Amino acid sequence: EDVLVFAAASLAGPLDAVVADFERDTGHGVSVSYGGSSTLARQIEAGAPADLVLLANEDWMDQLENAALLEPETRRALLSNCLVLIGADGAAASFDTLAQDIGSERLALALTDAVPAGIYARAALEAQGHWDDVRAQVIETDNVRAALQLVALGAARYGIVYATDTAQEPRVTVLSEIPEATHPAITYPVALTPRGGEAAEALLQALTGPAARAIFTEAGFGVVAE
Amino acid sequence: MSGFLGPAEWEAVALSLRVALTATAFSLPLGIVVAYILARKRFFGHGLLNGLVHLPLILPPVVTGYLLLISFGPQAPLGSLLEAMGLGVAFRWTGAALAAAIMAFPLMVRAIRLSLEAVDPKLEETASTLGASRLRVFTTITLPLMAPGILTGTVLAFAKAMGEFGATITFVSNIPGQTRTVPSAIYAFLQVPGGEGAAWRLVVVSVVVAMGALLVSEIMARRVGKRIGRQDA
Amino acid sequence: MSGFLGPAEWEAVALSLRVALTATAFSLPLGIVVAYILARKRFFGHGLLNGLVHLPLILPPVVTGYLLLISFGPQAPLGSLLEAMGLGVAFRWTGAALAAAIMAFPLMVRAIRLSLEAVDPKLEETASTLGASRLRVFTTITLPLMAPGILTGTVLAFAKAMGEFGATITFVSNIPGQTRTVPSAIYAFLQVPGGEGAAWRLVVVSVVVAMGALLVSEIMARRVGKRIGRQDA
Amino acid sequence: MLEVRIKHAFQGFTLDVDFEAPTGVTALFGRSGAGKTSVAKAVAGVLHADEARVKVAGGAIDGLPVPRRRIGYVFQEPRLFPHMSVRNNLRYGMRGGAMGPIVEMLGIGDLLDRRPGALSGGEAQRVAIGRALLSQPRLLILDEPLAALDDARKAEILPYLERLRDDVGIPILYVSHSVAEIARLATTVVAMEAGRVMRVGPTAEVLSDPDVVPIIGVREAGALVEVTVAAHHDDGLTALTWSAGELLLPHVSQPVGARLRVRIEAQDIMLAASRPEGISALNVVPVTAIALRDGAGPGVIVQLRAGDDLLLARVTGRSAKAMALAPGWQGFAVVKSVAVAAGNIGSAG
Amino acid sequence: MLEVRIKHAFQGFTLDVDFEAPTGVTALFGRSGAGKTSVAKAVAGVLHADEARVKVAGGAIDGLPVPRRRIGYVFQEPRLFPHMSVRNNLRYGMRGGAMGPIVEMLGIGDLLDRRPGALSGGEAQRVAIGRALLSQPRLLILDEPLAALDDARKAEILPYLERLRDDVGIPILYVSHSVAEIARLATTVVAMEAGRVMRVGPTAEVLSDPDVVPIIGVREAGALVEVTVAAHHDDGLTALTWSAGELLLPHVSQPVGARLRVRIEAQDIMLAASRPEGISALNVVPVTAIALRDGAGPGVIVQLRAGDDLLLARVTGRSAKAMALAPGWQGFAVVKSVAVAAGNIGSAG
Ligand SMILES: Nc1ncnc2c1ncn2[C@@H]1O[C@H](COP(=O)(O)OP(=O)(O)OP(=O)(O)O)[C@@H](O)[C@H]1O
Ligand SMILES: Nc1ncnc2c1ncn2[C@@H]1O[C@H](COP(=O)(O)OP(=O)(O)OP(=O)(O)O)[C@@H](O)[C@H]1O
Ligand code: MOO
Ligand SMILES: [Mg+2]
Ligand SMILES: [Mg+2]
Repeated sequence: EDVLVFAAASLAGPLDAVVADFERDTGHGVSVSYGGSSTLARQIEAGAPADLVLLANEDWMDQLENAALLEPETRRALLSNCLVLIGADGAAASFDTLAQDIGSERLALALTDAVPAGIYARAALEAQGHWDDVRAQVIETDNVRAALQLVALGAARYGIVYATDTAQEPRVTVLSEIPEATHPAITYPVALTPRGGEAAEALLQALTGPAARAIFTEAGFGVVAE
Repeated sequence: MSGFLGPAEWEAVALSLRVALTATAFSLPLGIVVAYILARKRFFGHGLLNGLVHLPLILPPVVTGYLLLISFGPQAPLGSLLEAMGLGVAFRWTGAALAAAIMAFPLMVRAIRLSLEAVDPKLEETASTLGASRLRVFTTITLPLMAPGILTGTVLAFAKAMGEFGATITFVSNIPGQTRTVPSAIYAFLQVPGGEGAAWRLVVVSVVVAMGALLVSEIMARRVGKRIGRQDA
Repeated sequence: MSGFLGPAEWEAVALSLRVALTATAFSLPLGIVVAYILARKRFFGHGLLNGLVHLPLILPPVVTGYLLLISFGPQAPLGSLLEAMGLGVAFRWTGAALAAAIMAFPLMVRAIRLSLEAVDPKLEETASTLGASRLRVFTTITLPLMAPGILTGTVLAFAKAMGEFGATITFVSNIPGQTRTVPSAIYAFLQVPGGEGAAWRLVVVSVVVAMGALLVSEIMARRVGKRIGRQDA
Repeated sequence: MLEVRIKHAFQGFTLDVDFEAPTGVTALFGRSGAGKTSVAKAVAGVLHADEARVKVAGGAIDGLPVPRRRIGYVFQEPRLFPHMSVRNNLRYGMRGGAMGPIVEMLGIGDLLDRRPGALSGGEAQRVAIGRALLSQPRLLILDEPLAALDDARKAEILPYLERLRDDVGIPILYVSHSVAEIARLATTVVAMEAGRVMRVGPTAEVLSDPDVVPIIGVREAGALVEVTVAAHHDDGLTALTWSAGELLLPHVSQPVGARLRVRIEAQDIMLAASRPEGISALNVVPVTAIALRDGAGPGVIVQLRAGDDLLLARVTGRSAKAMALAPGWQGFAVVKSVAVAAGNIGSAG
Repeated sequence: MLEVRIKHAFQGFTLDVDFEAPTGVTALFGRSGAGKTSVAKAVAGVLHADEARVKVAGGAIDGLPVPRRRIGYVFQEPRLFPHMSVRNNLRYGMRGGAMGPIVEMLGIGDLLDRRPGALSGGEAQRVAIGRALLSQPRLLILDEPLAALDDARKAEILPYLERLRDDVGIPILYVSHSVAEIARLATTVVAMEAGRVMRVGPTAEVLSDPDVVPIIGVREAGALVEVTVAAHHDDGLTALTWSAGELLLPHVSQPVGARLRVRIEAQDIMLAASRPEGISALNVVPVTAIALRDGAGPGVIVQLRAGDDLLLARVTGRSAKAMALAPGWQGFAVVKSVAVAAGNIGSAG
């Protein structure tokens, strides 16, 4: 039996590893279609044959649930993530004093009114009282990886991205972790769609299993306790 | 070279080729017809048709993809009709080809139209005095003399189809082996830490493929140019 | 109409127009030169130049944006040089125009080249026997006879520039008033549940603008066609 | 029968033409810009005239789409298909029949594999002629087909056109500036000026009409007479009989008994009061002057009766005075036999 | 002086041409496909011949880029710029000077605001001629410029070309099939065949040479003689003197004393054993036969000495026998004054 998973693109690495293990263990075939959460949600609304959905954003999951496109009882928060302030080589700043430390440098974020990472970052900056001071220096990208890239290339000196993004990018330094209290919780919800069969259910089980847990943790994600 | 890319990447390359070739091949006849209508006919709705053809160029690709999704998705009337006929395109490679074809269509039509407008109507007139029906005039005179535009339109469409990303991923998602074309795969690689290497390898492959197509088209163009007397022997 | 869009959206529309017009205006002369070289000159590196021109069509837009970033970013040698000269483009609307121009360039060059190749060299030859220098032959004979291609190239480039998203946002990000073009704004609206309404309004505006441009170009094309004797008076 | 009625308004030029012509070759004659090509195009249907009535052999063709009119049109410019070899150009409109004889007649056998771009001006024109001829048309329109050709080539093509006219019976609409060509080929002449028909009539009549002289040019004036081949002599001369007696011409390759048309240019006739002796001209016929008309310049056009036929002669005013030429004058017309050009002999239409 | 040496190999056709011609009009003469246009293009530099040496008035131009050669070229097809009005076409190569006279001479005044697409064949050709003339060229190349024009129009353009030749002194390379045009205009004739030069020489000499007759066609054979205007008579005739006495022609608009060239076609000369009386021909000159040459067909070409000049006459074999024509024969040549065509009179080159 084949399973089609729609998953947020930022999960690509560790999810592929989990899926590979699952396929080997069960003999089921799994295809994962990675995309932006909004794109995936719209596609499911339009009738995409996904069996399992894994988004980076609870709002879109809510929308799908309201449209009765999910099996509500299977929905749960699977993973969590946290934001970090990063800097290009040699940059020094702290999130607490960012308004001062930033000087005239640029701060790279994902779209602050559209992309979850950007929305969270903006909430954190507002909570810290930095937003009005830095907003003129903010440059926004269509996804959070692009913000990371800007910092890595030195096009922006600072950026706020997910902690999970910073692994394997030697050109950026994590300057501070951003307190979780400054923004809504960053969670990755998962749910079966009505077409999800036994194999999809099994995959959902596997995702919450210890092996998967280890892989996700390894990649920097937090695993949400049941 | 098989060591250069993993099997998943090869799959994406093969799929992209299939998608781009299919998109180009299917849109070519329609492109010729539409170019002909736009160039030669004056009718109510001319501006509308022209605008429609250009729409994918004007709109952000995501919007085009979204429009395709709400027209051809399995839930949409048109989509479900096709689905019932066994011709469903949503979330299939055929949908990727449809998206690529639509995105490439304005480029193709414009090139063909430009060439068509440069065909001397006197030659067509002459052919018709020699007893050739409209169809024969078209196939034996107009079409061969349009060859440079057809060639250019085909190359542009193929290149665009190879590179199309936004509309494709929005419309048919990014399903390995079905709709994960090279650009979608590149996108997925770029989203994960450490995926850049694989992404660049795919970029290299698509550049190589497209340059090959370009080179072939240049050689053909030179031949065609000679054939239709644009260059002296 | 001002009630139809909010001030931020109007800003995006105005910016997109500025970006698209600038991109088109600046790439036109270069497009003509490159088309001329590709059409008329045979030299070592012909294939390379041709490939380079087509690259933005072949590559996923994100990749093109990334390449622009590492070439013209403030940290890159070229970028910092421009920056020092006060011509920095990174994260400025000029950068958006650069991205749009580069993405639109293959379309423009191809259209112009196609038209150029249809110009009868005998007429240029005749002009030169009448004492016209190469430059005068080009400006008085070749260029006017290429007009259909120039017009088509311009329209295609303008439409593409209005719709360009991927390379633009990757290269110059999304800064309101600076680089937040209509496609970027539309994209942002589409990312949040319930943002479709605003997105559609922007889609309507950009379609209206582009259709206007198309219509004007069709009218001009008909005039040009008459001028250069492709249609009877 | 060819019936043509065409009205069309260009910007700054109005075409208004109405004529009927019997089967045979109808020549459109007139100065540059008179409207000849426009008439031809309207007949073929490639110019959509404001008003067009065209009947060929009694059948109206103006309602038919161009390809069904079956008109072989040699345009004023060659219009070869640049992407086809000469051979394929020739084949384009072929409806059966063999290419060989026409290719040979036109001398284009060596060019068959060439592209039109590699032809000389005259070669291209010959290919265009061949292409039209091979389409087995119901009506042939030739717009100055021989303009770019040398005399030797013309001499090969004209007899072919005559055969088309006589043996195959294809009606031909022929545009030309050459009176010699028209005299030889045309059954009917339609003289045009500024978009209108000035004069229509049988060629012999129109060309023998002193009033028409100014239109066709003094130097080209002349009369057409019908003759019958009487005998071929050993020394290469052919004896022809006509209403005024006998004419000796260089060999005419027509059987004894054949009826021919012969053109005698006004300037090739010399008048003498008494029969001249010991001269190289072989043809001397008694004539009566009918009318005198002053031409432009010092020339006088004299219309003469010779037998039942009319001749035109052009003499200087001084000679006319010296010889007291006047209607009723009787004398002799001396025609140099060789002055009757081969180009002006054609089968009677 | 015009010196031309050109070698070029097309696929299947080789051009190998070498000639020198004095100032004046050099006519390139030959059958369709002989290579005339190719020579003209190589001279202008628009055909890049494998080898080309071209000197105009002593200066080599083959090294110059085309625009600096200053050649006014009327191509075999009009090649008007389709995106410009007729006026702007005419202006394109202008280097000062006024457009008016040339526009008037060509009769294109009404067309100035038209686009080339709205011209007739002959109109387009006239505009092309005007455009080349207005560029004040160092050398004028005319490739069958008058082919699509009627006689009346030709009669307006030819004198203009003569004036260019004589008054302005522009060398002209002239391609034409019309012997009458060449005889009238050309100083030198270059007869070509299959890419090679068959014969080069002064026009009078080449055209009076019975050996050249087959090349130019029997019907076009004739001699050129130089004459001086002696008097204009009241009855519109002009008396000319030449080495053999006096010739009377229809009015020639040249002042008394002017030296002219007159062409007498072989077929316009009649031979008589004794001076004929009472005939309408005004010109009778004593002649001596020098040579006889059988032509194709029953005609005989007789070369005659009249005064110091040479004439050609064409008579039938029968007449030649009857009159016992042979070298040394003495008799009279009768030339119908009006048979000496206006088109064949030109100022001496
Ligand atoms: N499209 C047009 N618009 C305006 N006038 C035109 C157009 N086509 C032809 N004419 C005019 O109509 C007249 C007749 O043209 P046409 O081509 O029939 O002449 P023609 O008798 O064939 O002359 P030629 O012997 O020079 O070829 C000319 O004065 C020409 O300028
Ligand atoms: N590009 C070419 N390739 C091959 N052969 C050519 C090319 N151009 C001309 N020729 C040949 O060269 C010969 C001479 O051509 P050219 O045009 O000089 O002839 P021409 O004397 O001007 O004839 P016409 O009187 O018919 O115009 C012709 O046989 C022609 O077919
Ligand atoms: O605009 Mo592109 O065509 O996919 O970004
Ligand atoms: Mg005409
Ligand atoms: Mg030629």
